[in-house]
Amino acid sequence: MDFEPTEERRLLAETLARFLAAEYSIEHRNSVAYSEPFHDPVKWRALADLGVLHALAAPADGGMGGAGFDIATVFETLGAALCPEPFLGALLSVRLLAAAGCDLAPLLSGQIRYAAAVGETDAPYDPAEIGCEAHRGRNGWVLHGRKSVVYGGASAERLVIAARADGGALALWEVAASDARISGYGMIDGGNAAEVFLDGTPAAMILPEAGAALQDALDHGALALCAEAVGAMDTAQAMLLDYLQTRRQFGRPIGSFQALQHRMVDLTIEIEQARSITILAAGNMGTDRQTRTVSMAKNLVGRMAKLVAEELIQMHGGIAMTWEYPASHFAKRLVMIDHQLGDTDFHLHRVMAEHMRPGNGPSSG
Amino acid sequence: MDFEPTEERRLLAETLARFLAAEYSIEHRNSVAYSEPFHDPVKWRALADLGVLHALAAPADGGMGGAGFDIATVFETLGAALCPEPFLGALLSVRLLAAAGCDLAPLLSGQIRYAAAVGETDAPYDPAEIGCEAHRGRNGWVLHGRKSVVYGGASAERLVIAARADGGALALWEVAASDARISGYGMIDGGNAAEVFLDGTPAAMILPEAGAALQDALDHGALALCAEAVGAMDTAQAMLLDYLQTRRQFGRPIGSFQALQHRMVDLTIEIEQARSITILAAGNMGTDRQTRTVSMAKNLVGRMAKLVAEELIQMHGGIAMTWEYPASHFAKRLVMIDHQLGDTDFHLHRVMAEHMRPGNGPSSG
Amino acid sequence: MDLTYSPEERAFQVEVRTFLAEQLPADLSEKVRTGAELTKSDHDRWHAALNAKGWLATTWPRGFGGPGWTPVQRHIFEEECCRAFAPRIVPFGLHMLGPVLIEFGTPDQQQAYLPRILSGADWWCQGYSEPGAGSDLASLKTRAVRDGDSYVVNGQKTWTTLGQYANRIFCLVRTSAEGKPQQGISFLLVDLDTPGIEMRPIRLIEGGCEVNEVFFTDVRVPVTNLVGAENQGWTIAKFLLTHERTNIAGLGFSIQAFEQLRSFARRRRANGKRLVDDPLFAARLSEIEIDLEAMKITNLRMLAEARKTGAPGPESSMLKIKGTQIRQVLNDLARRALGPAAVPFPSEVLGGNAALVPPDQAMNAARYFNNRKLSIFGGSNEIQRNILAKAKLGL
Amino acid sequence: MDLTYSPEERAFQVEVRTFLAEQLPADLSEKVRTGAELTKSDHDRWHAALNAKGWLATTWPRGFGGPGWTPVQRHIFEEECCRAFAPRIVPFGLHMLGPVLIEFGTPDQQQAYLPRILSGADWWCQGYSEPGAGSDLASLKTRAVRDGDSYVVNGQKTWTTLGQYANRIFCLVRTSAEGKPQQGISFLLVDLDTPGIEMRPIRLIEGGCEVNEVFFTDVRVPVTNLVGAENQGWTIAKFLLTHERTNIAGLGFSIQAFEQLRSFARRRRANGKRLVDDPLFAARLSEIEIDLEAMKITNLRMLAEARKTGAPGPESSMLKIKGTQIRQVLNDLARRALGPAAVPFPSEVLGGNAALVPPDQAMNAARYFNNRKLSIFGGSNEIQRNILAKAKLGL
Repeated sequence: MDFEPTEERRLLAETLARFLAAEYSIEHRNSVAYSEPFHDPVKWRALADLGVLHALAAPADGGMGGAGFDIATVFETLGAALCPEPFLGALLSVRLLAAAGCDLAPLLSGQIRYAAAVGETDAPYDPAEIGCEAHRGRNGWVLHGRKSVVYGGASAERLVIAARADGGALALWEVAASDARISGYGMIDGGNAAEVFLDGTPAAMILPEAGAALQDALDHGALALCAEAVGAMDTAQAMLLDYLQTRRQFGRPIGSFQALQHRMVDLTIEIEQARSITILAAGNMGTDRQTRTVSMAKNLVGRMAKLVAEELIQMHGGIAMTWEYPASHFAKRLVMIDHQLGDTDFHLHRVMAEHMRPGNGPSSG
Repeated sequence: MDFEPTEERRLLAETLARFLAAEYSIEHRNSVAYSEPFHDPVKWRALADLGVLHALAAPADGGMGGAGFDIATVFETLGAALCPEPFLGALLSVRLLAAAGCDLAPLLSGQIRYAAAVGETDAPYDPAEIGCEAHRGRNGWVLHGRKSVVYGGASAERLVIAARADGGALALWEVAASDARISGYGMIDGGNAAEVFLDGTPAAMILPEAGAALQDALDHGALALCAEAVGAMDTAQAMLLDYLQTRRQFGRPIGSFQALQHRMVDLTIEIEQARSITILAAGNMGTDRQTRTVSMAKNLVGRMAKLVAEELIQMHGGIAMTWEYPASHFAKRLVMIDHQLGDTDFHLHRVMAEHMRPGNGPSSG
Repeated sequence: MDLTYSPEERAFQVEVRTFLAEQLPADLSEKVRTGAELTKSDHDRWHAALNAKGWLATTWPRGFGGPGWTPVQRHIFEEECCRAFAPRIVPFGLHMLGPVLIEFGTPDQQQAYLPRILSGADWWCQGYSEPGAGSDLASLKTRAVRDGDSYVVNGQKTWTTLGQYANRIFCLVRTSAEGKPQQGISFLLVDLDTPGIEMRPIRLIEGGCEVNEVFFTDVRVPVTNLVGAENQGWTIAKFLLTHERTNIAGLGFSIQAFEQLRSFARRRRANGKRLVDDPLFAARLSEIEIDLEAMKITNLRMLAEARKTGAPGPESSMLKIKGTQIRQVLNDLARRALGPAAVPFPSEVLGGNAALVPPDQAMNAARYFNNRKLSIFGGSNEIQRNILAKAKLGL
Repeated sequence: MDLTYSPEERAFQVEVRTFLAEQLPADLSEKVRTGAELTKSDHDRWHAALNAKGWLATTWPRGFGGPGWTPVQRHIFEEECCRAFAPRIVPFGLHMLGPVLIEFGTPDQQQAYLPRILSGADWWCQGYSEPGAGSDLASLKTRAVRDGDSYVVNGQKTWTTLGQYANRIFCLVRTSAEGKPQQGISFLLVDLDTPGIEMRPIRLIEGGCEVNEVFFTDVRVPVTNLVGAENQGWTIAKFLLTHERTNIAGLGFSIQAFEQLRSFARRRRANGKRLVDDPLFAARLSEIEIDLEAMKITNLRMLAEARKTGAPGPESSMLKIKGTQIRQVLNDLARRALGPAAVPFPSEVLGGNAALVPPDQAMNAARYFNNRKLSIFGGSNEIQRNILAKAKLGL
């Protein structure tokens, strides 16, 4: 048993953190996060050059990482700096393209931006409910339907799309963004997403039976979001602690008030619990416990990130209600992570389902 | 709109409270509550003479009350004094016997002690799941099955029993306690209950179609438990407040510590909410909102009573862990009320069910 | 005990409903329902309609142009307005300054200002908080120094809601540095056209600009604009804090939010079923419904108590705490109900066939973030707990 | 990062399981599983079996008769013991006094007492708390006045767990009234046979008598029974508080309780379905499972940290708070799982065909009430929060 990061991951985290501190000041972060194109194409290439995208893919797929702890390292560091770049879409695409045996080099080098279009308005989280369909047209497959809230969809050049082949099995398709009708928009917590309208859009089938690959990609995405939240919680906690130590009211630092002290202690404990469950999930990627532990992590992180965000605002008392004060943007990100790739209730249902199964139920090893 | 008690109810509450203060010191209460026969037959008769049982029945049924606010007044006062007498069984019996058109005089005068046997081991709360059956024997009906956790069952002389006539409709039966095999026991929070084994027990049918009457009786019982909890919470709050004001640690009253102050404020607010929802339920008895508002009340009171009990123990810090200190017995009662006539989850399901119904759902007038 | 309205109260309820059905402009209620921003002229239009009926200054005595309602009538009026998605009455002139002038103002001040509040000629805003004095109001630093017939005001106010629409501001200012900090505070009326005043918008967490900072540099204010005596400001501030609280529980907003949520949860389909058929969501919906039903009674009980004693006690702090908790939980559930569809930035909300959700749900996330203010502004819930611990529990 | 046990650790785990399968008496594990009270001889029997294997004093260095385990080995041992429903090791002599004597005792004291702890010849109990000094230990009043070669002890101790089985007690006593209250405290060993000592049971909330009051009236204790220097007691007390915490999270108990609850909820039928098929119950069960899974990692991370730094830091307070919260929630769910069947008084629990629930569930309500102590005794969770605010957060 060992809770120390490997030397490689420690170096990656340090390099990335240094880059983000230098290149994504909160002012720059906010201007990138909240104005078109909702990301910084130049810095995206620089991040790729640092090897951040390579860290998301396994060596066999042309990457230099791809394990649970690699992904967690990258996203925890991104989260701590509130980086608004569309890494989530990239990660989902990496997993799907790798499962389909496609060449990852253009994605990993930062040359071509990919996003993965999975969720739909009536199927926000569960791929089993996907309704988009592909049919054979005159010149090959064409796609019909709407993909909703595609993360990074407004800045992507190519899309990996999950749809049913002739209304049957879930398959994966690659589409040029210019061939689809895309309504991009900024997100309330920064970055971009898009509605993707498919209306006879030409598409290349890249994987005919994609159910397992989709679940695997969504698991990895959820793990990444957990790690991102842990990073953001750490920064939020440090901000709040600093505020409690320095802000004075009624003639004393507000951190000397016992009611706030006790709440701050409880927050600190819950952040450690969120970190722990994320470590557990990262360590279980690739095992038969992957999906279940990821759901546990996404549930607990969702609960705690909301608690941290609300206490961050409340205990700052006014100042964190303002756009100008960085804590407000951390609070938004922490809350909105729960809306991505399955919220606390969605993942709790998946944990519950195993208990409710007939028979002897899961062993909690 | 008027939140003042009527003069009659104010007098009843005062008289009863005075009697309980004089006759049920905590020492006497505990000796009655925790040793056989788990109630005080002499004082029971005195309570009946005070008119406490009459207050539970409508004038048309030979009583002097019977409205929601009458029942709430009696049980709130009983709860504030932690009275362990079997009034819950008496109330259920009053409602059932009245629905059956039986003579209530022997019960209301305190001459004969009744208990109502509704719940079963596999049907703890929902009468729809009742499995006990009545069959026609040589000399009339006989009952088969087991009734579980019959409140006041160890001290009752007669039982009103819910069972299925020939396995079909739910009906009510009257049985002499001496004709059934009864395993009585003390309850962890005082008072008695019993397992009632029916094995060809002779029974008189008193109401052939009893579904509505059972629901009505259970609603009234649940209202009574809510009011009892409100009374017990008031006393618990006063005890805790007194302790915070007088107990000193680290050289000052512990009530001067802000973390405890804020928790005490939150408790106080929640107790007012519990009181409010109980008033709402009491005011809706006899209307078409009876069952729904009672379920709302039992759910909220169940949540708050547990919170009050746990904080009562925690903020007392050790002393309330002891049998000798009265707060411990209030804490037990407050927690265990949730195990009677439907817990927080059972009643929440009933509130949920209306929202989940197809169509337009309930109006929350 | 009687939970029902009296025949007179029921008749009044019908009268309010009829008025709202006839006089509330549809475009205004649609804006309120969808959470769109109301312009100054929107507010002015609604105030004028209420004023024409004599129902604008709901907390003022009859002699000053109020309707002379009982607390229960005010409660009925507010609940019906919320159910009809009427704009809220902007409180600064009507619920805050008005009662202060009626209690502490000179006849000249009353005659000068009260009619202009009713007519909409003046839009008042509030200058209480300062960057260094939020919850700890007594430590405020904005100074007003007497110079002949004027005070010269220097300092900075913040969290001034809708100051961008206002032509006047009432302020707490420091007129003396002696004694306890509370003792040197005065209550001053300031014309925003006076030279030396600058108002800057503050952008809030969700992106909107409803509050402002106000900077005072050598601003000369006639001494006749002092309300009450010099250094009596703390008394007036406390009066205002307890008397503005006709609807401190925000119950009408909660009822509105609950009905919108319940109705949406029955229509919303996700992952193969209606949202309301997810037992975890249904449980949350039901629990908050129960808390809200209890809160309605708690509110009425405390209104009845206030009617008896004539003034709201520390119980108003209880209504504030629990009321804001319930509103925030409802906002939280409304945000969660949308799933991924909650993520678009408010200004990016898509219309037409690109719409993600019905228009009345599109602001759910923004409203959730914006309404975190409810437990902070107007005396944070922590301050309310301190008050209750002392005033109600004697701790 | 590597969450798996090393091959050596896995081999050790197998060794522990084998030992437990062979040496843990079935009647003892049945008593633990059903929550029955263990007698002194039950404890003695299990201690003797562990001692024979050399696994009794798990926290002592090898030279004093400990097994020389790493923190991970101790963790594995404790987890396996809980899974097998082994009685807990009674901590007073083994986990509390033993390490104190090893750190602060004279060679004479070590030779006199340590072997008797291992052999079971001595059963120690703890004299820390007093009626007026619970969480505020520094204010303790029991006096020890030097008189020749003895201290004369007067005062009262309370919350002395299993004192009814003990023949010796270690106490914190006041030997000086000067300086800060912490500075006048000493650590004293007392033979319970000494004249002037009276032990009285305290009945707890659920009806059991596991704790006691101890009264000291002119009790003469040889000065050779002082551990460390006079007035050094506070240092020893703090050492003990941080070093006894090998299993402060109570993780093994939680794993045990969760497995019992999960298994019961799958068997229990109520209102037409299995308890686990009630989504509200399943949600609670799953949430606490998740918290528990996180806690396992938190515990291991802090063990790893302690292995690096050599001593547990204020993080042990975090384990205490979260660990007791999880145990109490599990106890709460186990009580709730029974519905009305939870109500019988423990001594009335019915057997045979009158049984309401399986024997291992019959104590659920009693255990819930009894374990409210977890967040109070041994430094209440409020005190732990104070410690963390100061020592970890610098507030």
